[in-house]
Order: sequence, then C-alpha cells, then structure tokens
Amino acid sequence: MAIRRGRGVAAINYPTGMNLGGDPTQALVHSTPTGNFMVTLSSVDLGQGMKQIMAQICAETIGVPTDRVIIDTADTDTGPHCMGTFASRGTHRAGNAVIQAAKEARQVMLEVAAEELEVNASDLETDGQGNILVKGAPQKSISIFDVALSAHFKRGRSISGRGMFLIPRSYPEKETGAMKPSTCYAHACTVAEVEVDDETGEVTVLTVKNVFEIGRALNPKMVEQQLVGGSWMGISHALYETTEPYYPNRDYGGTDFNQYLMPGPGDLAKTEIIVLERPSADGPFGAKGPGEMCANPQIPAVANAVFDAVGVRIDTLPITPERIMRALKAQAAG
Amino acid sequence: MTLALQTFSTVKDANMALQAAGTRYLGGGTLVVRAANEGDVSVSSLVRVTEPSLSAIAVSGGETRLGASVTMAAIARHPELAALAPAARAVGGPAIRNMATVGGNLFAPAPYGDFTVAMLALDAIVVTEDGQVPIQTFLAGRDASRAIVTGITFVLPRAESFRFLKVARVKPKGVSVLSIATLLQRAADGTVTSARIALGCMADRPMRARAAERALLGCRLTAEEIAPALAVAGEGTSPITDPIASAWYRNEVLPVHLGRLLLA
Amino acid sequence: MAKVPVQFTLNGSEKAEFVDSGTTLLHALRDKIGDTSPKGGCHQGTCGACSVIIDGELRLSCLTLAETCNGADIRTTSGLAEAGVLHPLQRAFLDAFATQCGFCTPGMIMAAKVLLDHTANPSREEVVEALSGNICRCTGYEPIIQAVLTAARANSQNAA
Amino acid sequence: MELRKSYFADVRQNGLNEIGQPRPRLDSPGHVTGKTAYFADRNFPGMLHLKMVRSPHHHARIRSIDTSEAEKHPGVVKVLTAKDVPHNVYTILILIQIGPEDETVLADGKVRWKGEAVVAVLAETERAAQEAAAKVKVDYEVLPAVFDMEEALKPGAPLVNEYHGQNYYLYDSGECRKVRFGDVEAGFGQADHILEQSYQSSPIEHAPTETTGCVVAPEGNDRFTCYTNTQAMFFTLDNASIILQMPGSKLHFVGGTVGGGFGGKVDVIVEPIAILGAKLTGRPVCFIYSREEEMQISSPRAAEKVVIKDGVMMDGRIVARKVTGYTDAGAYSRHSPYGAQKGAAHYPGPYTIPNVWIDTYCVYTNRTPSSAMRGFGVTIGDFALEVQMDKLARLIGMDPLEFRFVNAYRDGDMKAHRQPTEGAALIECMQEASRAANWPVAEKYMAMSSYTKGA
Repeated sequence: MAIRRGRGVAAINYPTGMNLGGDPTQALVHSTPTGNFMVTLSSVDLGQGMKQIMAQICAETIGVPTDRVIIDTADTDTGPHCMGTFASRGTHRAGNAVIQAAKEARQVMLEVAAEELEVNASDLETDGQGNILVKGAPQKSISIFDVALSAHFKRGRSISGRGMFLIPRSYPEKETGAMKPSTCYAHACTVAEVEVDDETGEVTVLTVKNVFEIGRALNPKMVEQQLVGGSWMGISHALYETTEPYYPNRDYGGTDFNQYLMPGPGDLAKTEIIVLERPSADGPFGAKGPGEMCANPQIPAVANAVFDAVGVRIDTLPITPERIMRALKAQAAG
Repeated sequence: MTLALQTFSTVKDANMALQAAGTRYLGGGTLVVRAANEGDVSVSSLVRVTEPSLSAIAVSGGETRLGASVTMAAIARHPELAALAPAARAVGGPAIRNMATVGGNLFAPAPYGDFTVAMLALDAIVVTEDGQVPIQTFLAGRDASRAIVTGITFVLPRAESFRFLKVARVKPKGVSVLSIATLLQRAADGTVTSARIALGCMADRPMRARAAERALLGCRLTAEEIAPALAVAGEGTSPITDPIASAWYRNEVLPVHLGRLLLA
Repeated sequence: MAKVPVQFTLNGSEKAEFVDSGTTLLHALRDKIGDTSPKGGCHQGTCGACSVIIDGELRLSCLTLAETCNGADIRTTSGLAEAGVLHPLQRAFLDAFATQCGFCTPGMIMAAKVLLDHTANPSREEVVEALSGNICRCTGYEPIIQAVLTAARANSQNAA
Repeated sequence: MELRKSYFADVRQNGLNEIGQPRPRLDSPGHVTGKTAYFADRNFPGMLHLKMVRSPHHHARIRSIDTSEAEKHPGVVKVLTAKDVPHNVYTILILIQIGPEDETVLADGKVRWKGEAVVAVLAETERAAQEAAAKVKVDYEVLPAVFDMEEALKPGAPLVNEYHGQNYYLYDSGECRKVRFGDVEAGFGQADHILEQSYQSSPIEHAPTETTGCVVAPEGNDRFTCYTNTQAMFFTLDNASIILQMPGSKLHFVGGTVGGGFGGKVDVIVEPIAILGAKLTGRPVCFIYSREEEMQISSPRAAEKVVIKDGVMMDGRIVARKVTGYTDAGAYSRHSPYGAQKGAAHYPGPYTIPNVWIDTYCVYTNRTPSSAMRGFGVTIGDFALEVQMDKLARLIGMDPLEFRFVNAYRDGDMKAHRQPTEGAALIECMQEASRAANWPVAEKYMAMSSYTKGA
C-alpha cells in the first residue's frame, strides 16, 4: 500500500454576464420621508447575498450608512425588470443599475439640501454618516433626515432615481465567431495538493491554495463566503459529483444526498484564499462576478495533482476511485 | 386512501394487524416513512408497537439481547456494548442514529444495513413471535418475512476479537462502498482458530466470506499469511452496483480493505 | 380521512392539533402549527434541514409521524432565541458568516445545539460528526464548523 | 481570506465608506432564527398539491392516456394533460429569439426522456395526488433511444427531437458555433509538437438544499400570485405568460429568497403548470419537486465532451489550438444552445494563441434536458483546457506554471472571438499562487505584468 502525494496547478478566467441575448437590469431608488432609501429591484438572492450587496452599493452612492437602505426585490408588481441571477451578472449588472438610480436620487437630495442651506448643490458632499456638508465648511450641514422631510413636506420633491444597465446584444458573426458574449473577466489560479491511495484509488485533497482576482471585494466577508464555498464545490465536482455515474449509460442515477456524492464536513481540504483586486472598467466600484469562477480552477488543479501523484491521467469527470484504479491497472499492465 | 398508523401495546396484536394487505411495520421510520414520503402508495397502513421490551438492552455475561426498537444511538452510548459502537456509529448521522433501529437495519437493502453486517459476523439469532432463526437464514428470507422481529441475541464479542470497517466516499457519514465485520479467535501464538467474516454491499444483503474464513484458519495476521484469504475474499460475492461504486470496484478493493482490517 | 389528535410542547408552549393519521411531524409543525423553521429539503432523511430536538434528542421531523410525538418536548430553531436575545449559536453563525442561502441553517443549529447540550468543549472532530447528517451546498461547511466551535467556547466561558 | 492590496493599487478607488466593508448580512438574522420566508413557507387554506405522472421510458410514443380512474380517486380535483395547456410547445430562450420551440409542458404523443412530465394531478393532499397519479394509465410504444453524443450524431441514429429534425442544434453558422482566428493548420505546421486529447464529463446536479417549486394563489380578480424560487423573475413570468396565453398583467411573481440555486432554477418548469392548475380549479396550488425529482428530473449541468488539439513550440508558445466541444443537451434545448456558444467564446482560455479553430455542438440525446449551472459553458471547458495545459508543459519539459506565464493573455491581446483583452490579471494571480504555494518560477515571470507586453 502506498499513499502517494502530488500537486497540480490551474489558471482560469471567467466572463461576467450573458450578452448574447442582451443583458439588462433596472433599479429604482427612492427616499422615505425620514431619509431611508428604498431600492426596488426584481433581482433574486440565491443566498449569495445580493440584497446585502445592493444595500451597500446604494448606501455608498447616496452617502448613507448601509443600515439606512432597504431592499425590496423580486416582486414583479413593484420591481423593475432584471434578466435574472445567473452568469455572474447579479452584482455587476444590478449593481450598476442601483448606482445609476442612486446617483439620480442623490442629486435630488443634494438639490433639496442646497435649497435648505442656501448654497449650490455642487458645493455639497455627504459624510457617509447621514449628513450633508458644505465642502470646506463642514460646520454648515444638514442631516439627510431633515432633507428628506423637507423634500416630502416642504419642497414637494421626490428624492428618487431610475437606473438602467444594459449590455446590448451581441450577435456572433457566423464565419469567424466574432462576438462579445460578456464583459469583464475575473481570474484565478489554484494549486492543489492531494494524496492518492494507489490500492483503492481514493483521493484526499490536502490543501487548496486559491488566488482569485475579482475586481473589487465589495464586502470581503461575503466574498470569502463565496470563494470558500465555491472552492469546496470545485473539489466536489472534481472527485464526486454526477447524476449519471455510468454516463452515457443512463442507469444508477442518484436520487438523494446519500447517493449524490459531495465532500462531507470530514473531507475538507485546508483552504487558503487570496484575493486580488483589479477593478473592472464597467463594474460597480470595479466589481466583477466571482460567484461562478471560484468553483472552476480546483477541478483541473486536482486532476493535475492526481496525475502528479500516481502518473495516470483521468480525463473524465468525476475522478472517481474506480477510474483511478482502472487507470492504474492499465498502467501496470503496460 | 390515506396513510394510517395503528399503535398496539403488544407484538401479538400488531402481528395480527400486520397480516392485512398494504400494512407495514413502523420502526424508526427511516425506511417506511421515507417510502411513503416518496410516493410509495402500496403502503396504506403502518403498525407500531409500544411494548417496552422492544427497546430493552440486556447484557448478562456474554449473552446479549437487543430489542428490535433499540436505536443505533442507544447501542453506541451503552457502556457494555463498546465493542459494537463502531458498527452502530456507522449508521447515518446523529439524527438517523436516534431513529434507526436494530430491527429496521435487518431489512435495510444494500448499501444500507451496516449494523446487520456486524450482527452477521456475530452469528446472531433473530427473534420473532414465531421463534428464533439464525441471522443468515433470516436474511435469506427477509423479503417474505411477515412476523415482527422482536429482538436479536448474540454473544458479545471481546473487543480485541471483533473488528468493523465501513468504507465510504463521504466522511464522516457516507453510505457504504462496503463494510466488513470480522470475529476472529486466536491461539496464544496468534494463529487464527476460528474466523467469521461478514460483508456489506458485496451482495444485495449482508453475506459471509466463507472462503476467506476458511483460508484464515491457522494463519497469523501477517501480510504474507493472510494473502491466500484475501485472494479468495471475493468468492461468492455479487456486489451491488449503485451510484456510490460499481460491482467491479467493490470486488477490486474488498481484499485491500479486508487486508487492512485484519492487519490493523 | 381519519384525524388523530396530537399534543406536545413546542418550544415551551402547549400545542394541540388534529392531523391526518400518518402526517409527518414536519408537516404538522409547518402546515398546522405554523412553525416553518424546520425545512423540507428531501423528505428522505438525507439532508437534515428538518432537524428538530425531541425530548433532548436530535430527530428528523420528516421521518417522524406527528402522532408518535404525543406528550413530547419539541424544540425548533424558531424557539431558540429568548426574549429576542439570540442564542450563542445563532450569534456565532452570524459572526462567522456561516449562512448563505440559509435553508440548511435551522437544521444545522439544531444539530449543533444537541452537541453543545451534551458536550461543553467539543473537538473539531466532534463538531464534524455532529453536523454530519446535515447538508449544506453553499458554504463548504468550514464557516459552520467554526461557528459551532466559537459558540462552544462562548458557552464554556459563560459557564466558567 | 487575505486581500493582497499591493497588486493594482494604482487603479483602485479609495476612501469609500460602505464598499469594501465586511458589513453583516441583513438576511442572516432571519436565517439563524428560522424566520426567513422561502416560497414553501407560504401556506394557503384549501391549497392543492400537484404531482406529476412521468415517463418510465427514455423514448416512446404515447398511444393513449387514460385518466378516468385517477379523476375518480378521492381527493382529486383536477387532472391535466397536454390538451389543457394553451401553448404546450415552448422553449424558454424564445424570449431572446433563440428557437425553435421544441419542448412540451406535458407530453403530447411522445416522450423523449425518462422522467418527462406527462400528466399533472391536483389533489387535496399529497398522498391523494400520489395515489391518483399511480392510477393514470399511459400506453407507450417504446422507441429506440440514444444516450451517447457520438452515436446521436451518426446517420441513422434515433431522432430525439422532431422540432429540430436532427440531433444537433442548428445555429445560423450551421451545425455548430464556430470561431476562426488566424490559420490553425499553418500553426500546426510550424509546431514542434502536436497533442490531441479528449475530455469528458457527465451531468452534474446543482443539488440546492431547497428543491425547485412554487406556490400559486388566485387573487380573486383573474390575477395569480406565484411565490417561486426562480432565479429570474420576469424571465419566468414572461415564459409563463406565453405558455398560458395569459397577459403578463394577470401574473404576479414574488420571490427573491431562494434556498440555493447554482443555475438550477432558471428553467421555467413548475410555475406555468401550477398557475394553470390554480386557474382551472380556482384554488391555491403548490408544486414542489421531491428530492428525487430535483436529482433526476430537474436540469443538470450538461455532460460535455471536449477534444483539444494543440500545436506547441519547445519554447512554450502555443501556436495553434483547435477545440471541438460537444454539449449534451438531453432531449430539449432549454439553455444548452446558449451554453455551447458561450463555450465557443471561452475555449481559447486565458491565453493568447495566434491560430484558433473552435467548433461547439449542442447535441440532443434521450436524457434529462440539461441547462445552466454555475460556470455554465465554461467549467468543463476549463477542466479540459487546464489539464491539457499540464500535459503540454510536461510534453515539452517545462514547469506547468511557467508554461502558463509564457502563454498568459495581457491587456490588448486579441482573443480568438475578436475582443481585445481588457483588465487582465491572470499573470498576477499566478505570481501570487507561486508565492503562496511555494512553487517558484523564474524571476522573469515574476517580473511580468498584465498591463503590457513589454514589462
């Protein structure tokens, strides 16, 4: 019996969005009478934290703390159109729409504040804590609470904005395939270290070191959630998962979580995550979509590590103990 | 028709009710309630028994009796059943172990039924109202069995003579690629004087590895001496193919895992 | 359809309902009593999202018939916070960013609670074992394991 | 997690208050207290349960359907077949003009995969619906089925889907989406080595802990509120509107809180039939996939086959890359024609290669239709590309990481689908990985930059 060790590397990029059908998302922002901000969308939170991120994006743009923003999303009677949550587009597309809407609302807010303070709107700035200050003369200020009250009850203004982000449809050119299917690209490089039991074909992923470049970590803890969970799913794809274990034979498809294999809490690789930020030109505060690409590089990195360990290539996913055993036997048979 | 549960205080009464068509016995629920949830409409009536003896554990000397409703969790935490704890803990996660019973495990199709593999290695006796049958006989006829199992009896093994291994892809709680239980008696010089080896997933229900058992007699537990036993470990097996592993793979790694268990 | 009475204590309050015989505890809790904190992720006993604590033991409410719970003491995640103050486990899940979609969270917290009720200072291995019947598809488990370890430390410090 | 701020520091906006801050998630308190409301947490009095009768065959003609016993079953309120669905033949990407309509809401005359929906039963309880479903009699004439993509593409293979007329999706570019860049044969001609390898995957399930489903409640004014865990609200509403031939104004979708999606909830499967049930019965309806349905009926990530032929120089440069990709769509298109062409744009990978030839096929077989999943069109391609990169490096005796530096794309490099590279950061990721993994590479690679070729 031998436990053999190997390591492998993989590097990838990943596109944001799906422009081959046109890629729009809209957002509306308005202030309540006391200066809280309602973001209305129809984007879907799958658990990745879309609501929280839209709140932070709106808050940053308006200039208020995040807890002054309320997200009302995914009610088609109220929320304007969103293409959907997929293709790593949520943060990027909806975020841009929210910024545009929030900017318009902010402009109205500053105009009302300017009237109250009897200065030009262009001379005003927000302090991020809920106040509007005169640039260079911060003692001259008004709270956003008071500005909203004024807008509603005194000045008859709607502190609101409309946001629209559309990547126009790209039609692939028939002969050359020239097309623009997406916008900015995220990047990753993963090094995986494995142990392979050469008598059973069992693979243990010891460590994965993932470097991800995601444009901008809008909320680092939430980015970490995505990347850690994605890295786990990548390993899972590499070694465990399929609904058709004997593909293309259609039999023996798993029907529950006992038969559909994924790494359990006792199978976790020691996971390191390093994040780089090269802001994208068109992303909200430079953000790209990290949600999908984070699960990709582990698959080839693990595959390459298995080869490094035992000298057989498994070019069919998932890399099961059975496939490794068959390859090792074929190798031994020469 | 809806699903209806009937509760009886005695096994005798429940056995009567169980004769009706579409009726099944409810133990811990991990098999029959699941089947009902999944749309198995062949079951319209469930029967359960509250008789306390079904949940009793009795250990006296080596003689052990587990009531059919004893759960895996109860076995795993019972101080006198420490030798069986690894087999009991091999079943499911914590919640399942609080529900899954000794009786139910006897009926669990591969890849389930790890605890029964241990019982088979111990040559347990399965007890019903109709009498007592060796576990191997019981397993062979379990599909047609109608009488409620009330308990199981066996001689508690000494810890050093009994070994159990469950091989799973997912840790700590995957279902079995295979499971192995061995009960070996050895002479002072270490040679095996008697061997019982039970296998899970190597057929549609737990089975004995008779050829390997015979080949182990007179061997010391060294890699060299057990090699002939490992070579015949797969004799008579007919492993399941399922999403976890193919029959080919199970046969391929059975000798490896048996060898590791014997040499551990 | 035959209705049967079920009566038990849920998070400290008495509940009594009539349900169809054969109704699972999960359905009784969610559809009859209105406690939707246990989730139906599989109805097979393979995901743990429906985990509840019955008489101090972790159980799968999807495989438990309601009428077998008469007289039982049932605890769910919705009853864990007291007077609006989060249980240390809930606090730890928040602080560790251990929830993403949140669907597995109530079951995970139940599984963790039973562990901490019996084991003051669990090892990582014990935490892993305690959570092993609960599937999470988002987090990769590590933040959940860390949350439980953190809550255990907080508990034992409070006790000290 | 560590943020390495030293990279690209010159282009990052600073002085932000909320962005870049690890604010607590506003939804988490609901999650940890069990208070978050998912679609299935809504319960309405009188709600009906919908269960689907599904095909037991991979490919079969339906001779007849007899629902009479099922309709008489106690508790059954309505039984739906194809004739009840106003626009029964649909395809979801018709919204972006990707046709033809090729899929039935309820099977009409034929089933093309094992598990296909044939009859919908609505009953007072789940149990009654299950019992009635078992009483639906469908007479099938079993047809030959094809499961292997190569077999499916051969002449004489059983025809999976008559709406296509052949077992592949017909793009405007022909039987495949094509990318042509440079002269790939000339590239192979100059290469020191050529390596052609084939890679394969099998279908993968999203396996969210919450299964796909919806709860529909009539509002009493000809409008229907659909509580759903779809990943795309209007996409689903608009498709439902087409299938049901109902004005969109009659539909009200509420969602946005989903127990995991990963791409598995972008098909429009449960909502239209549940709304139809609510419309025809006037009752609330829930249709929630069982776990078995989620595992075997809901669309998986497509199986793919990827054949890569590379020409490489001894100095490490890849001079030609030819990729043929096959996406196993299963019996119907759903999102697969899109995924296959998304793959066409991706296949050169994050590398600058002067001569590229890509063909990607979307192939029909008699299996569960596949659709989008996390990394759609890219994940399996990346597996193939990056294993191929490892093989190429070893073939020419180069360190696999250094080999990637040699070929890494940088700002301004033209990609094969004729988009100039912008915002590249592959090199920096690899530099950081080299450090973090203690995998040293030559200093010249550590000095490289994504900004320019010159650096």
